[in-house]
Amino acid sequence: MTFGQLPYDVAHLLGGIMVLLSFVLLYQRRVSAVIGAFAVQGGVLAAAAAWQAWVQGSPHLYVTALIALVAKAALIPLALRALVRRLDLHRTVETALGIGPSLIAGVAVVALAILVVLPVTARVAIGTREEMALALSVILLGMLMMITRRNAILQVVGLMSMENGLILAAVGAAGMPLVVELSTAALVLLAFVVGGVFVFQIRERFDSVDIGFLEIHRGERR
Amino acid sequence: MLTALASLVGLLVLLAAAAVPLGRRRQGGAVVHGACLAAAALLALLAAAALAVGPPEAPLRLPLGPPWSRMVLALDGLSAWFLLLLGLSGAAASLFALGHPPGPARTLPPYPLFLAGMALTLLAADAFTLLFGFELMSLASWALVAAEHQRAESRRAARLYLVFAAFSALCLIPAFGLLAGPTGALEFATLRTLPPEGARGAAVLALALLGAGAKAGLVPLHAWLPLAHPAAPSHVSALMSGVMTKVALYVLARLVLDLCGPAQPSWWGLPLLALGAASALLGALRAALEEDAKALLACSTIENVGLITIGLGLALVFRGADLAALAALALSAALLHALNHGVFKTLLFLAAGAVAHAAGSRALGRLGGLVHAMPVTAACALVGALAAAALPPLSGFAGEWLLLQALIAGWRVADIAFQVAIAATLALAAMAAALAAAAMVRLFGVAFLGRPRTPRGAGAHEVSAPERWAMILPAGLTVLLGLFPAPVLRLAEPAIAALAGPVALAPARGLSLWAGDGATAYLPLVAAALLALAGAALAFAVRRRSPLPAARGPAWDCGFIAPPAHLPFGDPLTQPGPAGIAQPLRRMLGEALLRARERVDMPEPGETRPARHAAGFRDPSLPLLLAPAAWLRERLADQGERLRHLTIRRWLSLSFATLVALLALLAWLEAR
Amino acid sequence: MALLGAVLAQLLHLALLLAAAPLVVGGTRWMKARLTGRRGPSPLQPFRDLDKLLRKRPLLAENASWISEWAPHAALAATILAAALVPSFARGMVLAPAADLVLLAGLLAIARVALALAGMDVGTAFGGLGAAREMSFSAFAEPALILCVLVLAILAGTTNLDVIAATMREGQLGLRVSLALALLALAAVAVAENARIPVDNPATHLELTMVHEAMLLESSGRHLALWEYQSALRLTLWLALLAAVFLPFGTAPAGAGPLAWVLGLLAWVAKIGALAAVLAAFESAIAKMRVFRVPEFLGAALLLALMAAALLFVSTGLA
Amino acid sequence: MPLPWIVVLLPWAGALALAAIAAPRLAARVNIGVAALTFPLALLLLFQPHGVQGWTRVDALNAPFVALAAFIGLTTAVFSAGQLDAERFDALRLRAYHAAFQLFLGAQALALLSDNLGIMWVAIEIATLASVLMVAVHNTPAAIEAAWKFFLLCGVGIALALFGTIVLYLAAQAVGGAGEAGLSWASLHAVAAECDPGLLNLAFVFLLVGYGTKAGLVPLHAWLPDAEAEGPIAISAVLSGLLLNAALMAVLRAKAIVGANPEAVAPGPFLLALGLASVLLAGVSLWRRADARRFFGWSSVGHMGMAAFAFGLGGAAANLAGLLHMAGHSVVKSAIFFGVGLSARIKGSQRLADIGGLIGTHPLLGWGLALAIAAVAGLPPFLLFASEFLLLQETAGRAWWLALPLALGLFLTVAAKVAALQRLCLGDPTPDAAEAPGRAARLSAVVPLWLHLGLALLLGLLMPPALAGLMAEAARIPG
Repeated sequence: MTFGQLPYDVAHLLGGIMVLLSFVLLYQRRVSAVIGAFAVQGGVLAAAAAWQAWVQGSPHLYVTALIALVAKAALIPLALRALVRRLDLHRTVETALGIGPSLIAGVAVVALAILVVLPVTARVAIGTREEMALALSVILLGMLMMITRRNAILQVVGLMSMENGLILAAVGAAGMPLVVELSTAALVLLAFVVGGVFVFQIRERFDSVDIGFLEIHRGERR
Repeated sequence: MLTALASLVGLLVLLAAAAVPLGRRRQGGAVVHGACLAAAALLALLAAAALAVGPPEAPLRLPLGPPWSRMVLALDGLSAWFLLLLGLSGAAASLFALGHPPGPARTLPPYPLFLAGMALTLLAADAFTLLFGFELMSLASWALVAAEHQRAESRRAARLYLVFAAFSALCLIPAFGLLAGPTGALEFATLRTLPPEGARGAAVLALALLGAGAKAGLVPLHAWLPLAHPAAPSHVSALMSGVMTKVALYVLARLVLDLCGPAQPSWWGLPLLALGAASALLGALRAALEEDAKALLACSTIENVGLITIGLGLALVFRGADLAALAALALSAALLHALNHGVFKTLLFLAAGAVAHAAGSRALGRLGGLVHAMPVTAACALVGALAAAALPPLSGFAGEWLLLQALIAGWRVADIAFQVAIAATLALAAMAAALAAAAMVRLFGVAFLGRPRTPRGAGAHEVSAPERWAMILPAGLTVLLGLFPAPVLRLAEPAIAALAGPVALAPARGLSLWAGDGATAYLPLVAAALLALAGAALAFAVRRRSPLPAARGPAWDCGFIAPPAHLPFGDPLTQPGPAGIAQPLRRMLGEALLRARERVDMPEPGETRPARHAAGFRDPSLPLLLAPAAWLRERLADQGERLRHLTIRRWLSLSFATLVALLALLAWLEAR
Repeated sequence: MALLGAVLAQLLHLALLLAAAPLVVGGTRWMKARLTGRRGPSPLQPFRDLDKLLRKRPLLAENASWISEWAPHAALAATILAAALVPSFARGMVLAPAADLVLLAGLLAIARVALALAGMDVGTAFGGLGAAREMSFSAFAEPALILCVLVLAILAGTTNLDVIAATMREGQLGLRVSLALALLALAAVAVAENARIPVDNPATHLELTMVHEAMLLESSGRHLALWEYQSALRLTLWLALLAAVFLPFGTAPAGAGPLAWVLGLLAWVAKIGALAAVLAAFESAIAKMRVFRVPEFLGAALLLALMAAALLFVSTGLA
Repeated sequence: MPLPWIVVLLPWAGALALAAIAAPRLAARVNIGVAALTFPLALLLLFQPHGVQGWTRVDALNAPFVALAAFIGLTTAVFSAGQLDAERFDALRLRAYHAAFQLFLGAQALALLSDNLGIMWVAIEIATLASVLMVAVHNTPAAIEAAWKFFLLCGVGIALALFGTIVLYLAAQAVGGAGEAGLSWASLHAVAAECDPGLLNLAFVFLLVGYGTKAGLVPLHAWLPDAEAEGPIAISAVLSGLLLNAALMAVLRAKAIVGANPEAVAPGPFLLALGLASVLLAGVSLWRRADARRFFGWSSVGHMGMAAFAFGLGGAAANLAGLLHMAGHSVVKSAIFFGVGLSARIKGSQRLADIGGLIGTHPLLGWGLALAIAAVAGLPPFLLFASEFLLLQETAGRAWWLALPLALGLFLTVAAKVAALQRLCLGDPTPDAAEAPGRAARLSAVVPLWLHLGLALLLGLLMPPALAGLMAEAARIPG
C-alpha cells in the first residue's frame, strides 16, 4: 500500500477531507453550518472506517463504520439541531479568535502534526503513517476549535470532532481490538449526552450558553 | 537496657493514648503526671547507669517503622548524656505538674508523647527514627503550645512554632539524604562509613545548622522561641527550653561531629562559632530587655544555646587542627553546659510557673516583693538565677569556665584568621555572660524583691508541696552539679572520646576541672568551701563586734514622703519597673542591635492627660528574615492567583500549549 | 615544710590585704585632697568610720528581706576570697593553684550581683537605678577583662595568676606594645569596676550621678560597714592585680624564705602606694563622664584589648 | 468469573440496582452493602497469584491500591449515608447519585486492574463521566462552572490519552504485537525495548498530557480544585482519593513501558518537571484559599505532584516513596474530606473563615481533623511522613539540585496547612448553622475519619511485612 495505489489514495483522500472539514468547523460562524459540517465529517469518518474495513479485511470495522454513521453523522447532529432549536440559538453567531488567526493557527497545527508523526513512524506501514498524521491534525484542530469558541454547544462540537480524529486513528491502526472501538464509540455518545445535559443546565441557569457568563461564577473568585 | 528504654518509650506512648479517657476524670492528671514522673526518673536512672557502666553494645532493632527502614535504637555516651538530662528535667517538670492545678484536659495526652518523642530522638540509631522522634516531639509540643488556643498570640506562637519545626525537618531530611548519597542508607553505623567531602560536606553542614539550629533557636532562626516557649504550660515550657533545645543540639552534634566523621576541616567550626556568638549576644540582650518572665527565660535559653554551639564549633575547629585535647575541652564545655543549663532552666521555668500561678501574672511589671510571700520559690529561683548568671560555685559557672578556657586556648590554632575569630567570639561570649547576669538580676530583683506592684501580686501565696519539691530538687542538683562538675563530666568521657578522638579525655582530675596540661584548674569544692569559710568567719567576726539586731523602719527612699493610704504598696513612681531597669542596656546596646526605641508622649501645658513613656524593641530577625519571606510568598501567591483566574478557554489553551511544547521538545530532542 | 611556708604566706598575705584595704582608700582620699589643695582627713579615717558603723544598730526598711542582710556578707566573703588569690609580696601561696583569673572574675561577679540585689531589695528608685547601671557597665567591662586575660594567657600559656605573675617576672618577654595596650585596657576595667572617676564618683552623694553609692542608700550600721569595706578591699585587690601582672619586680618567688618576703613586702607597699598615687592624680585631673558615655570608655578598652591580642597573634609568630 | 472482574462488576451491578431505588434510606443501605461486599473481595485480590488473565492483571502494583480503594469506597459509602439528608436530592438525583457512586467505584477498580490499555482508558473515561455530573448536581453557578471545566479539560485530556494509546499500539504492532497483545501492558512492557523509540516517545507525551490532566498535574490541573470543591462531598472524597490514583497509575504504567526502551527519550525528567511544578504551584496557591474544600483540592495537586516527582526520579526507592505517597494521600485526604464535610455542615459554610474552634466544641471531629491535616502535611507518625521522608532523602542523595525546590515547595505547603489547621481547629468557635446534624450524621463522618487515621498510622508505623514486601515488589516494576 504505497502512494499511487487505490487503497492508499482513497484512505488518504477521506482523511484529507476530514481535516478540511475540521478547518470548516474552525472558521464557520453560523451554528447550523457548524453542525452541518460536523455531520459531514461524521459521514466521512464512517466512509473511512468502512474503507479500512474493506482494505484490512477486518469485518469488525464495519461495525465501527456503522456506529460512526448512525451516531456521528445522524444522531448527534440531529440532537444538536434540536438543542439549538429549543434553546433558540439560530441567530447567535459566535466569533472568537478571528478567522484569519484561527486559520493560521490551524495550518500551524497541521504542520506540527505532520512534523511530529512522520519522522517517528518510519517502521510503521506507510498508510498508517499518513492516517496517523491526519488523525492527529483532526484532534488538534478540534482542540483548537474548543479554544477559539466561547459557546458551550460549539465546544461540545469541538470535543466530538476530536473524538472523530481519535476514531480515525483507531481505524487506521490495523487490528485494534473491537471492544475498545465499541466502547470508545459508546463513550462518545455518553459524553455527548453529558455535554448536552450541561448545556441545558447552563442555559437554564444563565440564560445563555456563552461560557463567558459562566466564568464569572467560579468559586472563590475575588 | 535498650529494651527497657524502648519499652519505657512505648509505655509513654500508651500513656498518651490512655490520657484521652483519663483526661475526663478528676484524678486523671495526677495519674498521667505521676506515671510521667516515674518514667522520667527511670529514664534518668537508666541513662546514669549506662554512663557509669558503659552503654550497651548492640543496637536494638524494632519491628516498627516503614518497611525499608525499620527503627533501630542504640545508646552511646552522647545520647545517654542527653537522656540523663531528659530524665532529670522531665522528672522535675512532671512533679511540678503533679502539684499544679490541672489544666484543660487537652493538655494531658500530648505531654507523655512529648517526652516519648524526645527520648526516641535521643535513642535513635537511624535517620528515620531520629526525624520521626524529632517531629513527634514537635507535634506534641505544638499541641501544648496551642493549649490556650483561644488567645490569638498563643495561636500565632503555635503556628510559627510548627512551621519552624517543619522547616527543621525539611532541612534535616535532605541533610541525611546527602550524607547517605545514592546508597540510601539510613543507619548511623553505615552513615559513619560514608563521610561527606567537599561541597557535599558543606551542604550537609549548612543543612544541619539550619535544621537543628531552627529547632534549637539559633539566631537568626530564633523568632519563634520567645513566643512559643512562654505560651505552653510552665512545666512544658521548662522542658521545651531546658531539654528540647538540647535535643536539637544533640542532633547537631550527632550529625556534624559524629556522622560526618572526624576528618572534616577546621573551618567547619567557624559558622557554628559565628551563629553561636550571635545567638549568645542577642539572646542575652533580649533577655535583659524582655518584660515577660517566661519570655525572658526563653531568650536566656537562646543565649545558652549559643554558648553551647560555640563549644561545639570550637570542638570542630580544634579537631580539624589535630588538637584533640582542646577539642575534648571545648566539647566538655558544651556537654556540661548543656546539662547544667537544662537543669537550671527547668528550675527557673518552674519557678516562673509557680509565680504566674500564685501571683496571677508573669508580666514582670505586675509582680514584686514575692520573696516574702513565696520564700521557698524565691530561694530556688535565686539559685537558678545565680547559676544562670554564671556565678561560682554554681553549675552555670562550671560550664562557662570550661568554655572560656577553651576559647582562651583558641590561639593554639596556628592560623591568624581562626585566632582572631575565636578572640572575637571570646569577647562576645563574655559580654553575653555579663548580659545574662544583668538579665537574671533584673528578673529576680523585679519579681521577688522590692514592693508588690498589683493587689493580685500582693495576695500571692506559696505553692503546693509537690511544686516546691519540684523546684527544690533541681535547685539542689544545680548546687551539686556546680560543686562536683568533674565527676559528672567523667561520665561524659565515652561521648567525648567518640566525638573528639579516641585519645581525648574529659578535662577533669579528681574533683577539679582541668584546662589541659600546664594550664589552669578550677576547684569548685575548694572555692565553695573557702567562700563558706570566709562568709562564716565574717559573720562571726561582725556579730562579735556588732551584736545588736537590726531595727525595722520605713524605707528612707531618699526622703520621699510616706505614700498616702490609697497607695498600699507605696508610691509606684519611686520603684523602678522592668522597663526602667532595662533602660541603660536598651540605650547602650539595644538601639544598635535590636532597634530599641523610647518614645515620650508629653502633653502640652494645660492638657490634663498624663505623660506617657513607651519603650520597646524589634528583633531584627523579624524585619530582616520573616517579613521578606512573607512578602516573597505573597508576591508568588499573587502570581499563582493570576494563573488561577484564567478562563476555561485559556486553560484549554494551556493544555494545548503544554502538549505542543512537549511535542516540540520531543522533536528537538530527537533531532539532536 | 614548703607547704607550711605556703600556708603562712597565704595567711600573711590575706592579713596584709585586709589591713591595707581601708588604708588604701584613706590614702587615696588623702592624696586627692592634697592634690586639690585641701588638707583632707587622715588616711586612717576609714578605720574609724568602719568602727563607728559597726557599733551602730543597723536599720532595715520594713519590706527588706533576708537579701539585705545576706548580700553584704556574701559580697565581702567573695571579695576576700578573690583577694586571697591575688599575689602580693610572694608567689606560690597555698591557694596559688586555684588562683585562676576566670574564677577571679566570677568571684567579683558574685559581689557585684549581691550588691545589685541588695540595691533592689527595698524597691526604691535609686537602688534599682544603681543596680541597672552597675550590671549594664559590667556587660562592657567583662569582655574587656576577659580579652586582657587572653593576652596574658597567650604569653603565659595559662590563666593562672600565679604562673602569669611568674612569667611576667622571669620570662624574657621584654617590652611589648600589646602588653601596654592590655595594661591600658585592664586599668580602664579596674576604674569601672571600682566605681572611680570617670565612671562613677566615689565621693559624691549627689543622687542623680552615682552608681555604686545609689545601691547603698538603704544600708546602715554593720551592713553599710561591710559594703564600705568590700569596696575598699576590691580597690586594693585591683591595685594588687595590676601590680602583680605589670609591676612584677621584687615579689618573692615560690618557696622563698622570710627575707625575700620582707623585700617583697616593701616592694609591694611601694607599688601599691605608687598606684594609689597615680589613681589619685588621675581622678583629680579629669571629670566624671555622663553615664551613657561609659560604654564608649569601656568599649575603647575592649578594642584596645582586642588589638593587643591581635598584635600578639601577629608579632609572636604564633600565626 | 475471575476475581478481578467480580470486583469491577459487583459495583456496577449495584449501580444498576441503585439506579432503580428511590427510597433514600434503602438506597444508602444498599450502597453500603455493595461496598461492604466489594471490600473483602478486593482484599482477596492481595492473595491472588500475580499475572494476566484476559484483559485484567493482578500484580503488586495494583492489588494494594484496589484493596485500598475498596476500603475507601466502603467508608465513603458510610459517610455518604449519614450526609444524605443534608444533600436534599430529589428522587432522580438520588438514584443518579448512588448509581454514579458505584459506577465510579467499579470503573476506577477496572482502571487499576486492566491489563489492556484500551480497557484502562475506557474505565477512566467511565469514572470521569460518572463523577462529572455529580460535581454539578447541586446546580449552583459555581458547581456548573466547575463541572463544565472538569468535563472539557478532562474530555480533551482523555482524548489525547487515547491517541497516545493508539500510538503505543502502533509501536507494538511493528514488532509483532498485533490484536489484543498490542494493547496488553504486560506484552508491551516486554517488547518495549524492541519498539521504535520515536513512537514510544510520541505515545508517552500524549499519555502524559492525557492522564496527567486526570491526575491534576500542573499546568493541566485547573479542573481539580474546583471539582473537588463542588458537588456532594463523598464524590470529592473518592475523586481525590481514587480517581487521581488511577490516573497517575496510568501515567506510571506508560512511563514503565517507555522507560524500558533505552533508546527512547527518558521519561523521568518530564514527570519530574510536571511534579515539581505541581508542588511549587500548590505550595503557593494554598496561601490564597478561602474555601476549605478548594484548599484541600489544591493540596491534592501538590501531593500528586510529589508522587509524580518520585516516579520521575525513578529507581526502586523513589518509586516506593511515590506509591506509598499515593496510598497515604488517598487514605488521609478522604479522611479530611469527611471531616471538612461534617464541619461545613455544622457551620453551614465551607469557607475557611466560617469554620473555627472545632476542638473546643466538637473535640472528636476537631482533633481528628487536626491530626488528619497534620498527617497530610507530612507530620509523623502517619504514612505520608514516611513517604515524604524517603522521597526527600532519595532526592537529596541522588539529585541534590532538585531537593532544594522540592523542599521549598514542601515547606510552603506545610506552612499553609499548619495555618489552615489552626484556622479550622483552634481559636474561638465560629457560630453554628441553624440546623445541627444529627448524631448518626456526626458518627458517620467521625468514625470513618478516625478509622482512616488509624489506617494511616498503621501503614506508617507498622506496615505488615507481607504488604511491605508487596509494595517493594511493586516499586521494582516501573523501573
